[in-house]
This record gives sequence, C-alpha cells and structure tokens, in this order.
Amino acid sequence: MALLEIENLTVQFPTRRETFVAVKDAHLTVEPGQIHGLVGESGAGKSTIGAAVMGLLDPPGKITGGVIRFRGEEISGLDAEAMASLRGRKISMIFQDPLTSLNPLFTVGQQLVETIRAHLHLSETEALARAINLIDRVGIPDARARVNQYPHQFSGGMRQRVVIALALCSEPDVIIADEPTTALDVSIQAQILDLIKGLARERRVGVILITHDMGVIADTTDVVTVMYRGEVVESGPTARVLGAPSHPYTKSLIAAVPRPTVKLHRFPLIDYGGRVTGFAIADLARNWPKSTGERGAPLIEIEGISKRFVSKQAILPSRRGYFTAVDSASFTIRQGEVFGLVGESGSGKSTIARMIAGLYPVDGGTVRYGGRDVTATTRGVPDWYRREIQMIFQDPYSSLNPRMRVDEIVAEPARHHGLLKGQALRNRVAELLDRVGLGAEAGVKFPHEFSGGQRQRISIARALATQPRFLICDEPTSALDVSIQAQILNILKDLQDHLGLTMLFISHDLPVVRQMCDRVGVMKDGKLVEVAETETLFEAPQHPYTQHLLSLMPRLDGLSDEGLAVA
Amino acid sequence: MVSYIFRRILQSVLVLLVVGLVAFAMFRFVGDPVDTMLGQERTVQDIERLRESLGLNDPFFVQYWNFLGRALQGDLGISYRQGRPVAEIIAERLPATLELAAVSGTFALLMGIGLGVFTAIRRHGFSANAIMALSLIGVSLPTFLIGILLIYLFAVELRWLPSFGRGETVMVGGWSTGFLTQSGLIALILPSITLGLYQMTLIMRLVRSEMLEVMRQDYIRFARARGLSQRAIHFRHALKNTLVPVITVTGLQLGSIIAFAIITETVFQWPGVGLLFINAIQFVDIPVMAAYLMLISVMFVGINLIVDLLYVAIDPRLRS
Amino acid sequence: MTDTPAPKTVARSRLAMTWDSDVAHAFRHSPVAMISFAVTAILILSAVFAPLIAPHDPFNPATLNLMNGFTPPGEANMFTGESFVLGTDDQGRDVFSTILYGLRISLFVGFAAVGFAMVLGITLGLIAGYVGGLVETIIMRVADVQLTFPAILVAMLIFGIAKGITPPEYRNDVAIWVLIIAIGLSDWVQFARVVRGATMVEKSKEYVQAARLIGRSPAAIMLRHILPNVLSPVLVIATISLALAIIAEATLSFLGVGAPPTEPSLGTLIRIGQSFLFSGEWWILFFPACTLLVLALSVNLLGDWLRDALNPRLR
Amino acid sequence: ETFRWASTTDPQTMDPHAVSSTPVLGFLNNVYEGLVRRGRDMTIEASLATAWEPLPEGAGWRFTLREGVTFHDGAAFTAEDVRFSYERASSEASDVRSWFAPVSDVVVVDDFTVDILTTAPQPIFPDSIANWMIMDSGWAAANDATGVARDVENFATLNANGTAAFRLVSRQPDLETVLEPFDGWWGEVEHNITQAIFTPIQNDATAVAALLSGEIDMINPVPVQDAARIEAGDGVSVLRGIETRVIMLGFAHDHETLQNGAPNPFSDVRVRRAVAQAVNVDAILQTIMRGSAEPASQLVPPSSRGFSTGLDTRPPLDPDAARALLAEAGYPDGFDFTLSCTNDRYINDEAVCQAVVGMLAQVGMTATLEAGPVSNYWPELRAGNFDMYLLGWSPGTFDAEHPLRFLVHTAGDALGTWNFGGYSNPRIDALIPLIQSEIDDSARQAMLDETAATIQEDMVYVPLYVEPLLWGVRDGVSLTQRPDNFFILRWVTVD
Ligand SMILES: Nc1ncnc2c1ncn2[C@@H]1O[C@H](COP(=O)(O)OP(=O)(O)OP(=O)(O)O)[C@@H](O)[C@H]1O
Ligand SMILES: Nc1ncnc2c1ncn2[C@@H]1O[C@H](COP(=O)(O)OP(=O)(O)OP(=O)(O)O)[C@@H](O)[C@H]1O
Ligand SMILES: [Mg+2]
Ligand SMILES: [Mg+2]
Ligand code: NI
Repeated sequence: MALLEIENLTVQFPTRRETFVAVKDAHLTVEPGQIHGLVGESGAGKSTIGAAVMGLLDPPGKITGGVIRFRGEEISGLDAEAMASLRGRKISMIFQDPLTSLNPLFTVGQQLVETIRAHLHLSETEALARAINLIDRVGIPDARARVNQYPHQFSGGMRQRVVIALALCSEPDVIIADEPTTALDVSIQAQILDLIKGLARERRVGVILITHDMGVIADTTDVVTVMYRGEVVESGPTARVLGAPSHPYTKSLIAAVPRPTVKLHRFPLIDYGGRVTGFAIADLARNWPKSTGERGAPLIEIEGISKRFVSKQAILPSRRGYFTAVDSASFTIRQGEVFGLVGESGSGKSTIARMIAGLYPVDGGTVRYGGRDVTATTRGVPDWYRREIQMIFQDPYSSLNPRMRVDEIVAEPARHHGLLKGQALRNRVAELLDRVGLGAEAGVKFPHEFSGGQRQRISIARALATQPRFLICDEPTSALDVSIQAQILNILKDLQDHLGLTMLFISHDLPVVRQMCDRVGVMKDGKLVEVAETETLFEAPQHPYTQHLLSLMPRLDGLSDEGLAVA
Repeated sequence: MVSYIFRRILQSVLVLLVVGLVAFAMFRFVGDPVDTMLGQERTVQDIERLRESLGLNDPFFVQYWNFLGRALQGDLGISYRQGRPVAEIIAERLPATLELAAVSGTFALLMGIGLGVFTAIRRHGFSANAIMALSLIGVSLPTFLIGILLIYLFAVELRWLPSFGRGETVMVGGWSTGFLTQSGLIALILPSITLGLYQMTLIMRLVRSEMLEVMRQDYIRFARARGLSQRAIHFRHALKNTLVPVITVTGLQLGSIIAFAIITETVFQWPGVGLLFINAIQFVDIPVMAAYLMLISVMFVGINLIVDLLYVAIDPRLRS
Repeated sequence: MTDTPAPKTVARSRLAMTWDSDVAHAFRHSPVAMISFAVTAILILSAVFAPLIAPHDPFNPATLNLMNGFTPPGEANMFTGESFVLGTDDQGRDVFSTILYGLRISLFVGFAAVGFAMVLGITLGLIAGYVGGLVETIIMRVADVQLTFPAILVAMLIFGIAKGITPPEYRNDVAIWVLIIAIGLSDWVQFARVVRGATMVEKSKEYVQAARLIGRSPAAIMLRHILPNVLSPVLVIATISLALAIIAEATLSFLGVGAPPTEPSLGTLIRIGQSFLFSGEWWILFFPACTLLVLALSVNLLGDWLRDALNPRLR
Repeated sequence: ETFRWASTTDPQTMDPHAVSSTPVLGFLNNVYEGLVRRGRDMTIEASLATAWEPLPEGAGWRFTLREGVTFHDGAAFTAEDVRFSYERASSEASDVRSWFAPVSDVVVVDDFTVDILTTAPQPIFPDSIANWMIMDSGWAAANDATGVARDVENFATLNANGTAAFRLVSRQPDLETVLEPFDGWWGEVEHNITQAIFTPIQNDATAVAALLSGEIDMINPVPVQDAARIEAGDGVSVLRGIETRVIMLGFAHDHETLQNGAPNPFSDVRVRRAVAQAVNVDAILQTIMRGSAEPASQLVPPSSRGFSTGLDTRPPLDPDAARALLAEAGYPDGFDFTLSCTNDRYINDEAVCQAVVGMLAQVGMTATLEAGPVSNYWPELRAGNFDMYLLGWSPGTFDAEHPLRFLVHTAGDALGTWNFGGYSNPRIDALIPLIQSEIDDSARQAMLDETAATIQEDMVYVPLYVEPLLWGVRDGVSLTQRPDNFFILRWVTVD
C-alpha cells in the first residue's frame, strides 16, 4: 500500500479579485522508503500541495477537489482534531521559509523539547538530550550551547537546519521537505540529504522533496514529479525524467541549469511558456544614474571588520559570553564588479553584508565607500551612502511589510527618492514586476499571498527600484527555480554591464557563483580564508576548505540541452 | 541590567521631584483647606492664622520645599481632615486597596486572557461574538451604575452579598486582611467584579486582536505541523507573542486600579486609598494628597520598570 | 464573494478607487459593519442636527417649566398636561431633546479627547520606541509623571490656569477644550506605552531595516511602516476609551470644570439620572444610558471590524 | 441590642474642641456632655449643670454642677474640669472658640459651682454653649491631650473620655466607630442598646441599599428623591423633619461690575426684588424637593428663637412684576450674569440652581451657572468672584441673631465674615450688639423684628426654603429626630 496518495488534487485560493487555482488535478504517490522529488516553476503550487496534505492551507485556500490518502485512509476531509493527531507524528513538514517558521520568543531547545515530548514519551532531560543530538546531526556546531539560543541568533542556514530537526524529531512516517537545503552550503546540504536518505532507507520513511536544485533531484530522489502552473506535467523515475524529459517544460528547465564548469556570457533562457526571453535593458536602465567611478577602481574597501554577539547573557559584563561572527575580514570590491561571498552556513556572510549596509554596527574595522568612511556605528551609516546602496535580504518574507501591498512596496523607493510619480511610477512598478516574472497584476496583492520564490522576486524588484549603485545580494535566488533564476541573474548581469553596477553576491550555489562573479571570497568560521578571481578559485583553490567545498559540488555530468545523465 | 535598573531608579527620583512640584502647583486650584477646616463661626484672623501655620501663604515651591525637607526626615505631615499622621493613614488604607486590586486584577487577567483567546479562536462563532458584544456593556456604562445595580441585585433583592465595606478583617502583622475571614472574602466579590470589568474587557479585546494577528503567522502554522496540542499552540506560542501590549496595558491598569479606584471604593464604601484620595480632594487635604501622589508615582514608576523588564524577559530580540 | 475584476482603465476616479478598495469591499460584505456604521452615523447626524430634530431646546433655560419635571415617557404631566416622548428630567427638560443636544457635547468631547490622546500617545510612543536613548527616557519619564495625576487633578490644574488667562466671557467656550485636554492628557500614556512596546518589537524586524535601506526618514518609517503594524492594539484601546471619555466628561463637569449643568451632556444626563434610579423615574437614566451603550457598542463593533479589515491576513 | 447606623460623613476627630461641624458635634454628643444640653424639642435643659442663673448686672452666668458624675474612666467630674475645658475650648487652636468670644473668665467658686464671666450681658449664653463638651482635666493631662488636636495629632483624636451615656470602645477613622453604654452614667437610661456601631457610607445610594438590605438600622440622610421608595419599602420608613438650614440667594452688593465687566445691577434693590419675585419656590419644593422642604421668608427658620412671626411671607411669585422692576431699574432687556453654586454641599443644590436659572431667564435675567464642589466655592466667594450665589445657613445658636452677625453685619474681621456681597447698613450694625446683650425678651424681639424687616425690604438675601431632614429607619427602631440633625443614641430603642 502506498504511504501517501494524492489524487486529482485541486486547491483554490478564492480572493475577491479572482479565484486562483494553485493546484489543478495533481497526482502524486509516495511509497514507503521512497524519496519523491517535486520540481517546477516558482509559484507552480509545490508548497501548496505540501500544505494541503498537512491540512494547513493558508486561508482562504481550500481543497476543492481530489483526495489525499495516508496508508489508504482518506485524510483530506478529516476534522481539525483528527488532523492534528496526524501532524508531526505521522506526517511532518519542513516549511519553505525557515526564518519565519520558528517562534521568535522560544529558544530552539524549548521548541525541540516540546515537540519531542508531544510525540514521544520522554522526560524533559531525555528530550533535551535528544534535541541536542538532533541539532548536532543537522550539522550545527556546539549544539549544547546552541539549544539555549533564540532563532534570531542563528544564521539563515542554521535556522533551516533547526526546522529540519524539528520536523524529524517526532519520527514521522512521511516527511514533506519544502526546499530544505536552499540556504545551505554544499557540504551541509550533503549531510542533510544523507540524513534524509538514511531515514528513507532505514525507517522506510516516505519523503516528498520539493526543490529547484536539479543536482539534488538527481542525487537524491527516486521518482520525480514536475509541475508547471498548478499542473503536473511529467512524472516518473528520476533517471528517466532527467535523462529523457518528454514535456517541453521539463526540457527547458533542464536546459536552464547553470553549468558548473564553463563560464558563459549569459544564463540560458527558457523559451517554454513564452514569457520573458530577454529584453532591452535600456528600459530598466532609464534614468538610472550611471556609476561615475572608473570601472575597476576600488569602490568598497573593507578593512578588518569584526562583529561579535553576546552569546551568554549575564548581569556583569565580565561574565558575558561572546561569539565572534566575523573576525577581522578585509577585502575590496571594485567598481563594476560582482564580488562573490561563499562559505559555510553560519560563517558570517550575512553579518558582513549587514555591516556593510549599516544594519549592524561594527565591533572593529572600517568600511570605506569611494574613499569615504561609511563604517556603521550604532546610529547607522550616512544618509548619502544609504542612497547609493541596496540590499536583497536572505529572508525575503520578513523583509516585506505585511501590511503593504506589493505595488506600494516596490513603488516606495522610487517615490521616496522622487524619481517618478503618478502614472509613470505605476508603469515602472508594473514593468519591474513583469521583469521578475510576477506580472503586473501581482501588485494589488499582499506579500503573504505569494509563494516563496515569488516573495524573493518582490524583494528583488524593490531593490532594483531604488536604482542603487551598489547592490548587496544575500542569497537572492535561493528559492527560485532554475529558469526564473536565470532570468533574474541575466538582469543583474545586464545591469552590471550597462551601468557598471557593483554587487556583493552571497550564495552557496557554486555554479551560480561561478557564472555571476568576477572575484570570490570564501568564508569559514567568521574568517575570510581566501579571495581570488573566480576562475582561479574554481580551477585552483588554495585553501583546504575551498577545496573541500568545490569537491562536494554536485556533478551533473553530461549536461545537454535535452537532458542530463544522472551520476 | 543592574546598571539599567540603577539608572531607572535615579530617573525615578527625578520623576518624584517633578511630581511633587506639579502637585504643589496644582493644589492651589483644588481649593482652600482653611474653609473646610474651620467652622462657620471663624473670624478673619482665624483664617489668617491657620493659613500662616499651615504655610499656605508661601509660594507653592516654598511649600513644596518644606514638604520635601520634612519628607526626607520621614515625616509626611498631618492630615488636615483627620488630624493624624499621613503615613499612618495611608498605611491603614493601603491593604484594603491592594487586596481589592489583587483580586480584581487577577479576575480581569484570567477572564480577560481566557475569553480573549477563546474569542480569537472562534472568531466567527456565535458565543464568541456574543461575549464580545456583552463585554462592551461593562465599559459603556459608568462604573457607578454597574456597582449600584450589582448592589441592588445581590445585596438588596437577593441578600446574598453585603452592600458595603470589607466585612471582617484580621490584622496580620500590621496588615489588615480580608482574605482570612468568610465575610471578608464575600465582601470582595462585588467590588472586584465592578472594578475588574473594564480591565477584563480591555484585556480580552487586546488579547483577541493580537491573537488574530499572531494565529496567522508562519510559526503558528509550523507549530501545528509539528503536531503540538491546541493548548500549547494557543496558550504557549500564540499567547506569548501577544503579550507585549497586554502586559503594558495590564501594568497601567493595575496601577490605576490601585491608584484611582475612586468610584468603586465610594460605591462600596471600601476603605481604601481611592476613597481616601477623593476625600482628600474634597477636603483639600494637601498633606494627604501630596504624600499620596508621591506614593502613586513610586508605584507607577515601579510598575513601568517591571513592565519594561518583562518586555525583555518575554522578547529575546529586545536584549541587546 | 468575488466581484468581476474591474476593467483596467487608465485613470479611475478617486471615488471609484475608494469604493473598490479592499476595506470598502470588506465593508460592503459585512452586515455588522454596515449596521454599526449606520447607527454611529445616525447618532452623529442627529447630534449635529439636534436643533432641527429636537422638539425642544433644553439648553435654553427660559423655555423650561420646572413643573414639567419628572413627566414619565408618553404620559401627560399632572400639572401642565404636556407630554413628552421619552419623558422629562428633574428640570422639566424633554429627555429626548436633551439626549440629542447632550450627544453633541459628548461626541465632540469624546472623539476629540480620544483623538488628542491617540495622536499624542502614538506620536510619542513611536518616537520613544523607535529612537530610543535619551529621547525615550525623557518621554517615558514624562509619562510616568503624567500617570501619577488622575484626570480630576489635571482638569483642575488646566481649568485653573485657563481661568487665569482667559477673560470671563470666553470661559464657557474654553471650558470644553479644558475637558478635552484634560481627558486627553490623562489618556495618552496608555497609547504611548502600548505603541512604544510594540514599536520596540517591530523595529528589529527586517522590513523596517529594508525601509531604512531605501533611505526613508525615521518619520516615514514610523508612520508608513511601523504604525500600521502596531495599530491594532491602539484601536482596541481607542474604541474602548470613547465611552470612558464620555463618562469622564460628566465626572469632570461635576467638579465644576467643563460644561455648565444647564447644558447637560449625555454623560451628565446619566449622572443626573443615577440619582433617580430607585425613585421610580427610571427614564431619566435609562434612555441616555441606552444611547451611550448603543454608541459604544456600534463604535466598538466598527472598530473590531476595521481592525480585522485592515489586516490583510484576516480577510 | 446592637444598633448600626450610617451617615455620609465620618466625624473627623474625637476631640470635641477641634472641629465645629455637625457630624463631629452630633456624634460626640453621645460621648461627651456639656453643662447644658438640648432636649428632644431643642429646648435647653440641665446636663452636667443642674441649674444656672445670670450673675448680677450681666456680669456672666453661674452654673451649679451635678454631683456624683464620673467620666468613662472613672474620674470624678468637678468644676476644675469645667475650667479646664473652657481653657481648652477657647485656646487658639480650638475651632469652637467663637462661643467664648464674650467670655472674660471662668471662675471656680467651689467644686460644684462655676461662674462664667462675660464682657457684656449675654442673654442667650447657655444656648450658645449647648455643644461645649466637658473633658476631664486629669485624663487630658495624663494623656498629653491638653491642647486641641488639630494641626497635630494627640490622644484625643482617636480616643474619648466623656461623661455621656455612651463610651467609645473602638475607633477606626472612616471605617467604623463602636460605642457601648456607660454603666456609670448619671442619667436615666431610656435606650435598650448594648452596642452601637457607626459606619460612614458616603454614597447615598449605597446607604439606602444597606438600609433596605437590613445591614444598617438607620441612615442619615435619605436622598429626598428616594424617600418615597423607602417609605413604600418593606420594613423601613422615613423620618421627616425640617432642619434649621435656610437656603438663600446672595448678591454682589458692593461690586462695581459683574464678572463679565458689565455694570453691576445687583446693587439695585429693585433688581434683587425682581429676583425674589421671579423665583418660583413652590415649584422647586414641589418637584426638586418633593414636598419635603418648607419655604423660607427670613434668614432663620420659624422654629428658631427670635423668628419674626409678623414677617413670615415671601414676596409673591410674580414674573410680570419682576420684569417691571427690571425695566424700572433700567434693564428692560435683562442682562447676563453668573450664578455661582455648589453641587455637593446642600440637598440637590445644583438642581435648585438650575431651576433658578430657568426662572430668572424667563424674566430676562440670563444666568450662566457655575456649579462646583464646595472645596473651591468659599475661596471663590471670599475673593469676590461671583455675581449671585447660593448659600445655606444654619444658625448654630438656633437664634435669629446668629445670621445677622455673620451674614448681614458689615464685613469685618470677626463680624460679617460670611457677608461676601458686602452689604452694609449702619443701623443694623448698631442693633446687633444691642440684640446680643439685651436681656429683656420683648425688647430683643423688637430689635430682631426691625432688622428682619430691613433685611426683607433691602432684599439683602432672597431666602428660598428651609432644608428638610430625612432619616431612613428600620421598622422596630424608634428614635428622635432633632432639627439640628444630631443623632442622639440615648433616645433609641430597638425591638
Ligand atoms: N495565501 C494565498 N493567497 C492567495 N494566493 C496564494 C496564497 N498562497 C499561495 N498563493 C498562490 O498559489 C500559487 C502557488 O504557490 P506555492 O507556494 O505552492 O508555490 P511554489 O510552487 O511553492 O513556488 P516557490 O517555488 O516559489 O515556492 C502561487 O502562485 C501563489 O501566488
Ligand atoms: N543577532 C545575533 N545574535 C547572536 N548571534 C548571531 C546573531 N546574528 C547572527 N549570529 C551568529 O553569527 C554567525 C554568523 O551568522 P550569519 O547570519 O552571518 O551567517 P551566514 O554566513 O549568513 O550563514 P547562512 O549561510 O546560514 O545564512 C552565526 O553563528 C549566528 O549564529
Ligand atoms: Mg514554495
Ligand atoms: Mg546568511
Ligand atoms: Ni465580493
């Protein structure tokens, strides 16, 4: 008997403007011990399927057709009570947005312990021991101390791992993992995937793995289902689907997977669905101030910046424990270049970005922009500097004001800087939303009505709307499927080319980094261990950690336009 | 932390000084105590003599200065109305008010939170909406009216509960408590309901509105996905996230219950500080008013300090 | 539930846009909101047009006949033979007319005082919470001082000062503002502290940092970004405070600060009516109290609805 | 029987000389006694003195003291205590020293005889000291209470040691005061109380509820509007009487201008008369006072000594005449002014003022009503911030001379202290000392009649009505209501 069967599932979001069909007649079956990959376009309805199985569709979403069966019993019509008894114990889910999935007011340990104790008959101390063990197994160092910390003290990737730990701790039969490794560097990603594979193998757990990372799909899954705009377009054994895709969408998707080995001028674009296949950058670049400085001249000079956080609260300052997140990092970003920052999850990449943006005061070191000191103090950074820079946050959702409509969010910077107003502004917003693949009609919605990847694109649109000269991208495309990712990255490249836009590009996706960046810095444990030209780094890494990282890069051999051979 | 509290205490001293100054500037407008202190057969000399001996002819800041000087030596003066040391009077009256405040505060908090969570969970349910509407009666009718209606129903018609007073009290080390006798406990019922009704409604509505917001957050959804019990989700996860405004308001309300439960105490002839204060205003009993306002100020400063510390205790993001 | 999507015209009139907005749509679909809005509007309008609606002018003492006092509703007075829909009070004033006229004062004082407290409280609360540091310390300590003084004393102080600086012929005009300021001043701290608490939580969130990165000024961030996210507790307190402010007005009038007793507000009517609660003249209390109850109920229900409607996730 | 009673105000102090207010004096009359006391009908009768007679040539009065009287603590009562009490009550801090203004000395003749010497003949001196309570000198000395406890606290604030029928058992200010019969009392016991508990209940409605629910045996006062309901209620009734307080309107006689800057019309007697004729007192009594009060024509009620029986009619209600008078005085279109009023001092004071405003408005006098609590009322009046005001006066001596001294005499330091309007009539000023010292009753009455007539003629005040006295009593309790609003426990019997 199949563990989980989804038949003809249709999910609708009735709003007053339209009734949006997020999932249409979807089929999916998970057998015990099987890892079922779910890929597809951003906004295709992957997360919605997961939420529907859990009975946790965000209102006003509801299942309007089809059945979901768990071990042969229908669960789609169950009442709240019965559903609640299934959750966690039988089926658990890792939500896509790890940063908002954790209650900010409870320590990670508390949340783990309560979940464990809700399902397993364990004492407080046993549960805690188990929690620490789990934290350790998902690769978070110093687990014993970490359990007493609050979610906001964790890096993006660490929070994602905590969410994974939370989903696994109750020993469920089915795990729905929605992009569980987006924010993780390759080595940790491998570790997590091994963990999941182990569970499938040993405990016969059925897994639905939602991801946009074709490498992960190839590596991990047994079966794969491809979705496009709410519909299942193709399904079958992974090797078959990836190796010989039958549906045009699948084909174009595979074609868009970034090449890890060769540097291309632009990412290949999909021509399926016929939306955006390149456009004149001139539109976007209209009245965008061209960078004045000379290309190649140092723009941002970072000298020995450090950041430490209080890790142990104490009444006396001398008793406090500190944790050094960034340990005197120095590097220079040149005018018009894309500087990549890669490294271990939790190694301080976001912290560096935030210090440069002036969101964290530095605990040491200086930041200069165009030769002027812009080091962040507790009062932030100078106003003029703020106008020059922009940042795409790692967590797209919490960086969007939940009470503002998307068009207001995107229009705000332009309106604020007095760039445009009235109809011109509305047109610009519509254009931006269109460029990132959302469509102008998305403007009237609120952030919570979007899928993970769509939210990320809103945040990109907003960043572009300010027309910055220096753009900090913290994992800008982690939640995007490869086709949309390619589209976005091409825009960034165009901007770089045409306007000399300078970027700090944080990513764990090494193929993307290779395509995007001119130079790359590698971080580990708060230290910048290596900085080099991209090609040099990829071809001849110096530092052992860099070498280790590169060796773990998923190898998708035989990548062709038609499909790819699974290693 | 220690330095924060220390700084706050220093600031409180400043607050206290300002309160005193404002208070003494204000007393001129409350009236003239001399008229209430002297019988109708007083002469102009009597008035003058009394004014002089009470120091009422001095400018207010001089009066204030003298008050401060004496207060620093622990002397809060003699009540004009009762002719007894103010400190003694306040000490006598405080237990009644504190006990009433404790009971009605607890009532308001428990009911307010319970009903608030309930009405938030059953947002569209009939009973939740009925509770929401009914609770408004408590805040749109004057306290006085509610008190009197309760008295008439439960004391006059049904004769279940006493109409006034604290019942029998027992002295426990200088503290007169009504908690230890049956009549004392019974006497607490009506006043605490009257007093707590407003706070209950306020807390309930606050909890509800904050809960509605929190219940849609992703972490609540994830808490459900983790299979936590409804109780844990509502009362642990959701509730805690609503607490910042709730404790703010609760703190302030508790403060004003203690400080200005004037109407309830008058209606129920509850011998607390609220009654004392209204009498002091009527009588222009400056020493009582001054000492009392100082006390209130200390109390509010204390409550607000606790509230501010609670913020940090509740929300780790504020610790930095 | 679903309307056909509005055709995308290039420039829609402002009215049409308002009509089509989410809040307006939610309003059109909520009977409770519409009823409570209608009731509130009727009350406000009847207060505004009291001179046109009311059969008598209770504020003109020359037209009153004391012998009409205590006439029960609908019955003829035993001395004068006149009869009144809702009866008369102790002065022979027509209760119905007095409610209408009294509403004018009460609504004005109530809304103005709560509005004043809200604006002051929200502004100071936002600044204290967002800016922090010395500014916060000063604002919050001023709030502590303010908390110490009940409305009664504040009113007496302001009234005393106002009396000193305004010539006697303007006293009655000033009186109402004294009330508003006194009630507002004793109420703002609640708003300020609630807003400050919520702002402290909100300001650490990333959307605020994103707004800062755009270069928005602190004022804009506070008003555009933080305020909408901290507004719901404020609305709860504000709608609840309205009835309280109306009653407080009556208390203060009793202390001699405020409207003269010959021009009773709704609250004053209730206060007067209280003394006849058990003497059989129930109507003097009952009708004004009902009016206040209905007003409070509809304003609160409207507030409840608005709070939910403003929250995009609750629609 | 335990007897419980409640009143709105707590006696502020147990010191009989510290405060001269009805609540204090009325309460302490049950604990302390004076040389003389008032009977059920307000007449002066023997108490600690068995007899008294004027000394020759008006030099004062001789009091013969009762023998065998002991204080509650057992000490014997002697002339020395009288002398001590005189010294105490006439000391600077005392609030009752005005009673002793004409007294030059108190001479102990023997243990049971004292002479009270006065500077001028004092025909009604015994009346004026009916509330002068005698304290034990030994007790006061032993407890450090020889001084009056007003600005300072002393033993007498919370404790009492009198000679009266009840002794103070416990005292919790504002909360509860317990009395018990004094076994060693000299008089004949008429009550059957074993314990009497007094509770202040400030709120009228609460007090009524407490009476109706049976928790309290007697309340004072009953709100006029609730009297009917209590009378109708099961097991309770209302005791009605007339107090001695006359409610009247006063005027700014000597102000140049009104508060609003216009010339002052009230210095014209025609305007004042117009006020008197415009106010419909009967209507006020009928509705607001619910038939409980009586109209007043003079500054004292008819029951008081020295009332001028020939002058007991009010000016007739006549709005047309009032309008004519106004026109004659030069105000055909009326004028605007303020009426100052209390709202927490007299029975339904604010409602009465409102009614007055309406009635005056009907003849063209447009008043703005400024009603406020009494705490700020007297200071405002003393500062002259009024045009017309409401005043209640209760003659402490129950004599028509009393209000003359305070309300009519030209304002001065000791006399005319309540004459806020600044009325001044040399003839009356001259008559007052004569009245005070006239021994012959008919000559005295003639002078009182003359002043009363002048006052009516000049419309110095417009007396409105005499306040009612309403007590609520549980059935089965019988007691005596005295017009001075003193509640005397020894006349109470409980079934
Ligand atoms: N609360 C909601 N209200 C309205 N529409 C919603 C809501 N939640 C999701 N949607 C819509 O449903 C569609 C499917 O969303 P879903 O989150 O399932 O996408 P996804 O496949 O997970 O995409 P991604 O890879 O970007 O996460 C999206 O187009 C989104 O706009
Ligand atoms: N506010 C904070 N308080 C305490 N510790 C923090 C805080 N923010 C970050 N840290 C710690 O600093 C370290 C670096 O975090 P940072 O977010 O910079 O990592 P990162 O390199 O961006 O990782 P990821 O790829 O997982 O996002 C982590 O160990 C994290 O726990
Ligand atoms: Mg998704
Ligand atoms: Mg990061
Ligand atoms: Ni609709």
